[in-house]
Amino acid sequence: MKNRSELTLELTGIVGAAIAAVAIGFLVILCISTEPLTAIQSFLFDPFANPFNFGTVLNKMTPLLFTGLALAVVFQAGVFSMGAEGQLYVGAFTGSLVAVYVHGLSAWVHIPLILLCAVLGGALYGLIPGVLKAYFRADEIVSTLMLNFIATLGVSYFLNNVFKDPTSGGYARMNFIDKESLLGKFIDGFPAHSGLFIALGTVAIVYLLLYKTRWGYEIRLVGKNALFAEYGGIRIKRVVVLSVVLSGALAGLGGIVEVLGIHGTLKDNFSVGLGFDGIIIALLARNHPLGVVVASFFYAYLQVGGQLMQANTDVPRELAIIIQVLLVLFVSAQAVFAYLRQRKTVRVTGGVDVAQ
Amino acid sequence: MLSNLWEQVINLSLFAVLLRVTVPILLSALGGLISDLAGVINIGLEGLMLISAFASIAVGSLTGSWVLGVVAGIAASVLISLAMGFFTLRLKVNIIIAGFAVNIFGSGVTVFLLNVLFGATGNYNPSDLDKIPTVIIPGIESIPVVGKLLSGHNLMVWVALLAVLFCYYMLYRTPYGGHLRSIGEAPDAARSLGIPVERVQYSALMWSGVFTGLAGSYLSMGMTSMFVKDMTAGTGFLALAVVVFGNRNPLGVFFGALIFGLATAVTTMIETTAGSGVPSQFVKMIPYIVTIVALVILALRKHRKQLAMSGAGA
Amino acid sequence: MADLLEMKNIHKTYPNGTKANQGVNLKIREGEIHALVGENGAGKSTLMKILFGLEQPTDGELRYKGQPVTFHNPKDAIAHGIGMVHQHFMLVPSFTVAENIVLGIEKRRGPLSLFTDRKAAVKSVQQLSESYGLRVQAEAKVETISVGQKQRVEILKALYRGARLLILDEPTAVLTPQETDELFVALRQLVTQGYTIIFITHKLREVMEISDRVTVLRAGKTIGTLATKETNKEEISRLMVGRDVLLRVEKKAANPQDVVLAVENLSVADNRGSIAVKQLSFSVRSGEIFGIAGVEGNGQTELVEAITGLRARVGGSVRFLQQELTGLDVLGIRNLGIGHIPEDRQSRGACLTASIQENLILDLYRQKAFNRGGLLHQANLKQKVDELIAHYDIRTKSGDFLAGSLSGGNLQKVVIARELSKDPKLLVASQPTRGVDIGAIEFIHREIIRKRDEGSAVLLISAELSEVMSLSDRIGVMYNGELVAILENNHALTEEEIGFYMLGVKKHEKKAMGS
Amino acid sequence: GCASGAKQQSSTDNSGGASGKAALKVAYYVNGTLGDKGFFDSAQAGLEKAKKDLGIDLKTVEGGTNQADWAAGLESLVSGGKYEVIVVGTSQMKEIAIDIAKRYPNQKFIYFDEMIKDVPNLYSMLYSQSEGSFLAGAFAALVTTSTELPGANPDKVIGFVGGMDIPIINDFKAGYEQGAQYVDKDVKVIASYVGDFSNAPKAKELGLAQYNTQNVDISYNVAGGAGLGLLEAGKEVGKYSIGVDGNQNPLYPGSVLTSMMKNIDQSIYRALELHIQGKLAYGTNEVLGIKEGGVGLAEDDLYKQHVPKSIQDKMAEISKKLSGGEIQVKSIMQ
Ligand SMILES: Nc1ncnc2c1ncn2[C@@H]1O[C@H](COP(=O)(O)OP(=O)(O)OP(=O)(O)O)[C@@H](O)[C@H]1O
Ligand SMILES: Nc1ncnc2c1ncn2[C@@H]1O[C@H](COP(=O)(O)OP(=O)(O)OP(=O)(O)O)[C@@H](O)[C@H]1O
Ligand SMILES: [Mg+2]
Ligand SMILES: [Mg+2]
Repeated sequence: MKNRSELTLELTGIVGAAIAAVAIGFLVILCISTEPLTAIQSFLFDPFANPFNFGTVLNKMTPLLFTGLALAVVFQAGVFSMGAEGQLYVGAFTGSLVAVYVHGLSAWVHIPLILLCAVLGGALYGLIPGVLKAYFRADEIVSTLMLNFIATLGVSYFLNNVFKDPTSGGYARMNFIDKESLLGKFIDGFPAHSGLFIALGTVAIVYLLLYKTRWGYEIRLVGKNALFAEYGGIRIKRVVVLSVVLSGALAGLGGIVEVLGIHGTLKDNFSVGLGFDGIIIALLARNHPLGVVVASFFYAYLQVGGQLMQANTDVPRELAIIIQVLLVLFVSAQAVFAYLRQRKTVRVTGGVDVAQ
Repeated sequence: MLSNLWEQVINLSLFAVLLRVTVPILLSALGGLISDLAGVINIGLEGLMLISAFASIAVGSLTGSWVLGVVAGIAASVLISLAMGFFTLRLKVNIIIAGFAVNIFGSGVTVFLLNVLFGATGNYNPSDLDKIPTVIIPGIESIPVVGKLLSGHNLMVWVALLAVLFCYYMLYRTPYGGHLRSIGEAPDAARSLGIPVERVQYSALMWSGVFTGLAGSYLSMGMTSMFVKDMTAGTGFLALAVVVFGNRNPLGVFFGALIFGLATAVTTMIETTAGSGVPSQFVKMIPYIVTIVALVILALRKHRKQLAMSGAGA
Repeated sequence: MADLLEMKNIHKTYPNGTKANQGVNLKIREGEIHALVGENGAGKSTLMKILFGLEQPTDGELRYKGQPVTFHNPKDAIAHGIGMVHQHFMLVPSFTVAENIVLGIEKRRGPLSLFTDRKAAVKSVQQLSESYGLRVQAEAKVETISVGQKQRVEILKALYRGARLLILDEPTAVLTPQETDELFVALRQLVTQGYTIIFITHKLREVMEISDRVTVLRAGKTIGTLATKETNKEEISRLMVGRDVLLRVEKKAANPQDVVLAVENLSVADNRGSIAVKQLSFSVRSGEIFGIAGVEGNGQTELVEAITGLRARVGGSVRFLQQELTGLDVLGIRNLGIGHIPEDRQSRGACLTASIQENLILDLYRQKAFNRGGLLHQANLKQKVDELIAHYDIRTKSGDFLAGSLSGGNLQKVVIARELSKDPKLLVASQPTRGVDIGAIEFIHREIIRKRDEGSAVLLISAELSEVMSLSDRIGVMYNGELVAILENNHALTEEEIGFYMLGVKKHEKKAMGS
Repeated sequence: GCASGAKQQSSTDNSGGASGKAALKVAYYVNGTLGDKGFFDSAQAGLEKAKKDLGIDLKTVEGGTNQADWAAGLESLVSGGKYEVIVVGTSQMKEIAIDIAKRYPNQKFIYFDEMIKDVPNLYSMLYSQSEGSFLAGAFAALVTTSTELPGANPDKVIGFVGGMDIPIINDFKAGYEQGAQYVDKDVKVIASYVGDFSNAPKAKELGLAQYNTQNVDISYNVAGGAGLGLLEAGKEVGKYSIGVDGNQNPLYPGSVLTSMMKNIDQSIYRALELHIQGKLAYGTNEVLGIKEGGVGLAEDDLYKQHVPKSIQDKMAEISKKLSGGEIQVKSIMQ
């Protein structure tokens, strides 16, 4: 029975932390706003208040699902890549080229082709740090950070100088993609675009891949204990490369889905940190694909809540962002996931003695 | 273009540029290094630097004293790193999440306070700021080469160079440094010897705050005399790369920062040379490509050394 | 004699619900060597961690020198003169021996005493090492020294901190008999100087040899404390396991057939680049156990890694059933039917953070029956894993549990199960029973002999001379990277004779060898 | 309470109420963040002025730099139906705004910094930054050859520091180059880019390199907040610079000789005024060049004090020719 009370204590701790987070956030709002109640309500409930806002949450969640997955996969392989941002750009770029310049295909052929090219682009860009790490022992943190800069600059160059729509005005973008080849809204009047389904499908695939296939088994073993994996005959270098390539593919897919679902064309600098948000998502999710769904939704919800609070009240943007950050911190404190896992093992073992 | 560059090497102006652009990376990389060695990787360098840049100039301009400004910058940065410690060491938030949180927080809070304190949006450049002084060494100043090499640099340049030595001695010659490194390498061993692991990690984060704080002060009160929102523009991430790149020791970090600084300085030269014809985006890639190439060369050399030693090469 | 320490009715429940101690009682007298024994997972380490302040008891009382005490952390325990040598080394690999020993209580020098006095550290470590007969190289980096030395460093660490009560958690598990003997000499010397020692071991011979009294734990409870003189191995093992344990291995005569493994002129380098295996030649036939004896660090590790493909070789050939293994990677070699029980189960042999199932399927997942086009066949795998768990008597509630939650002996059984169930034509078994309790040792030995009798060739490497002698049909002795002798294991062979070879005192002529 | 005066925008107080009528509710959607020292801030300044003088009820929403948020952000302002007029700008919002304006025909939009035709509920204004930059280029060319200015050298080299190598910035550059060439065919322009709009230290390094090693004596800042670094560099080495967007002359008097102003604030104020009077011609667009007062050099007291009379006269002349259409500036954007 001791366990029961320990767990209750733990649970109280988590609930306490959440309440503390909300309380601190609200205290700040109280200090700064003349309409604190509206602000709080706006932040917490407005994201669900109408289909428009909720759809916006889903749209924000979609790219986070991809980048979160991308990083979950490499992290599971024990590779600390920070390169999703660059891979996302490259994938968006290669996909957009096909989207903009290949015509005359039916959407059923065109869209998969676009997605495929984005996947290839991201994957190839992931190949670089993968090979550098596996075969040249070059640290992936450094190489991926550098490759991010190189990717955004490179894509920006081509966009501004080679593939620019002449009518794009002050900021370069490609020609608009034909309507049929975009990922449209799936319900009229509901802003969420069908990229969400691609994302959720990808979550399922990545989940199966990681936990139900031999490659996933190899990736996870390499991440957990490379010495053991090596001893078991797993070709570590290949697995490392594979994981980064896979991660790049996922990030690239995220990039093109964002282009097809939101922007309608490739725009210069369209992603500001989606790849880095993905790191937070993956870590929040403990690198588990299903956790990525929860974490992305939570993150998107916070962002939309913050924006709505800013739009509906006098709380300034920066403050909304600070409150979001606090919430993320408090929620990831106390290890909710560890708690849940622990509760599960205790339930299974019944917390009994070690007599064997 | 090449001759132009050569001219600048000869007349040592490239050297001055090199020092200037190296300092913020070097200082923040040292900050990153110490926490990294203690097993608490600090992704929040960027945010810490930004907060310090802001606090420095805010206090510096309000009090009219660069010393107080720098102290305030360090204090603010230390405070935030301790908060980071609280979240990661006490509340067990993932250290990387905490680091990103500090970056986001730093970007937001500086803009917010800028507005509250100065009613300014986005930037602040007080006209009569007491900048961190430049060190003119009397006597030496007029000697041809030596004068230019040694005199006329910002005080923070010297601080940064001393910081390398300081870190080296602190990490490798004091008991504290030993404790810190043992925690990063074998935390259980350290704990079993009664070394207060968490407390040392707190202190490591604090050092992180001190050095990143110096870097921030230098950005707003030495290199420039202004605060511009997000003015760090990725320096913290470059510093992070330099930590790894520099083989996780102070001297390595020093050379890593120098290589990066040199690439940046040369890039600046190319970017300001007429008719180079190379698209600006590609010029901007130079430091990043140089870093990757250097990284690979270093890794290969290390590897080859191992192979040569094991006789399994050839 | 007065009780120096009393642990009364100690309970410890880990956060995951494991009740590791359930009312343990332990009394230690001043100046004695007190052995603590029990099966893997009986709660010995847990009890000692509580004593050292690393874990907090859920319930119970600690009395030290008659006073009730609570240790919140190791610092408190150290302050009371308690020192602990942990089951797994607690050393900083990149630090020198001296740095490791003085870590935390360094002598200082220089202005304001800011700096570490490294010379003083080296000197005092050398002095300490001499006065207790614990030889170490003060200025060598720990990552480069032998396990025996590491063990001594650990003890010196405790002594340097003024420990009067020393807890040694399985200090001999990784030591050679010689090293163990040296350790015992040192321990006896300590006792004459008034030190008290708690000694955890799975080796009953050691209990009988060194201890004054012995306390037996089982499943988290104290079974009893006995005076060593008044008991014997059989009684202790019965108390530990709850049944009679066969302390000697029973095996039939070997029936060797074809040569399975032929090693010729093999040379291998170690991590630092020096040649660790020099022109080694031997062969192993099916149906025989070829044991390699030798003080650890004489090239055994490198030899095994070279055979199993984990390490590149510098020269020579390794043939398996006539097939040259050069050019094959680890996978290729495993697929030929070579099983490998690695010496280091914590990092090589198992993945503690993966489930037991994931540890067991390391070869299976590639096979047709268990994976269809890359998709793992969960049902088949689970069935197979359950079979293995049952057959090899791995004590766990489910294959889904983390391997890290198993006790050492059970973890070793996971490794054994995986490697033996693939029916290897050649089994390379390195230190197969290290740190494992007597019940599990009995089991593992039986399984290895059974494999031999089923026609496998077995290459056994063990630092435990008695293990080599009781299992092997032929014995090779390694010294300094060379095979200095290959001996028939018959009744005439004595431990002493092998010992001479192991220490390099005696050496066969090269041409006299071969098989 | 602990409430401080952090609010630059408030939806509740409308102190300077113009008439008895309920205040005009205006929302300004920033597709980025304020503090750019560029068009966003400038528009905000005009709106603040309108709040004070016209008594409008203003709500400013910063959408942030993530372009994916912008469509939803703008639409959520529109769909709430709370605001009579929505102010939004930049060419990046063009398609989004057109789409939303068409779907919400009753919502009025005032759009700045882009030309949008044929949307009946939307009025747009484009500022000819190339024309303004032409003036800046001509000015720089006059300065670099000037014998009256102590910091000027005989070399005919002028500088340009842009935020990023993107069309809108290069439109400034194109005008600048044309202006310089107009004055003197031999003037060379050194163009450098910071890479973003916030890295002031980098902009300063670029500036120092231009001044110190390229013999640049005057450089044009088109790098938003980062550009302040350039201005400081000019001040530090005793050379000259040209500010941008707003009047930056007072930042370093005597070193920032003039500024190319995009009068977004005034034009937005004007548009709101017209709206209140019911006279704003929705469905139309205007290009605001020098003639219309949309762009121009900052000719304040500092300008008069520090710029040699000869140059001032020359500039007035050029300005007149531009207004009169005698000089045509080519923009790279249309
Ligand atoms: N940190 C821990 N968290 C949870 N359970 C633990 C922990 N440490 C040990 N246990 C469990 O407690 C029980 C007792 O472990 P302990 O280490 O005390 O055994 P032991 O007697 O030292 O065994 P061995 O001979 O294998 O070293 C085991 O079932 C073990 O799995
Ligand atoms: N956090 C944990 N949760 C569950 N079990 C644990 C944990 N930490 C350690 N254990 C288990 O407790 C047991 C005792 O741990 P310890 O490290 O002392 O011994 P070991 O080396 O595994 O066993 P042995 O000495 O018999 O070889 C081991 O089985 C270990 O796997
Ligand atoms: Mg134990
Ligand atoms: Mg000139």
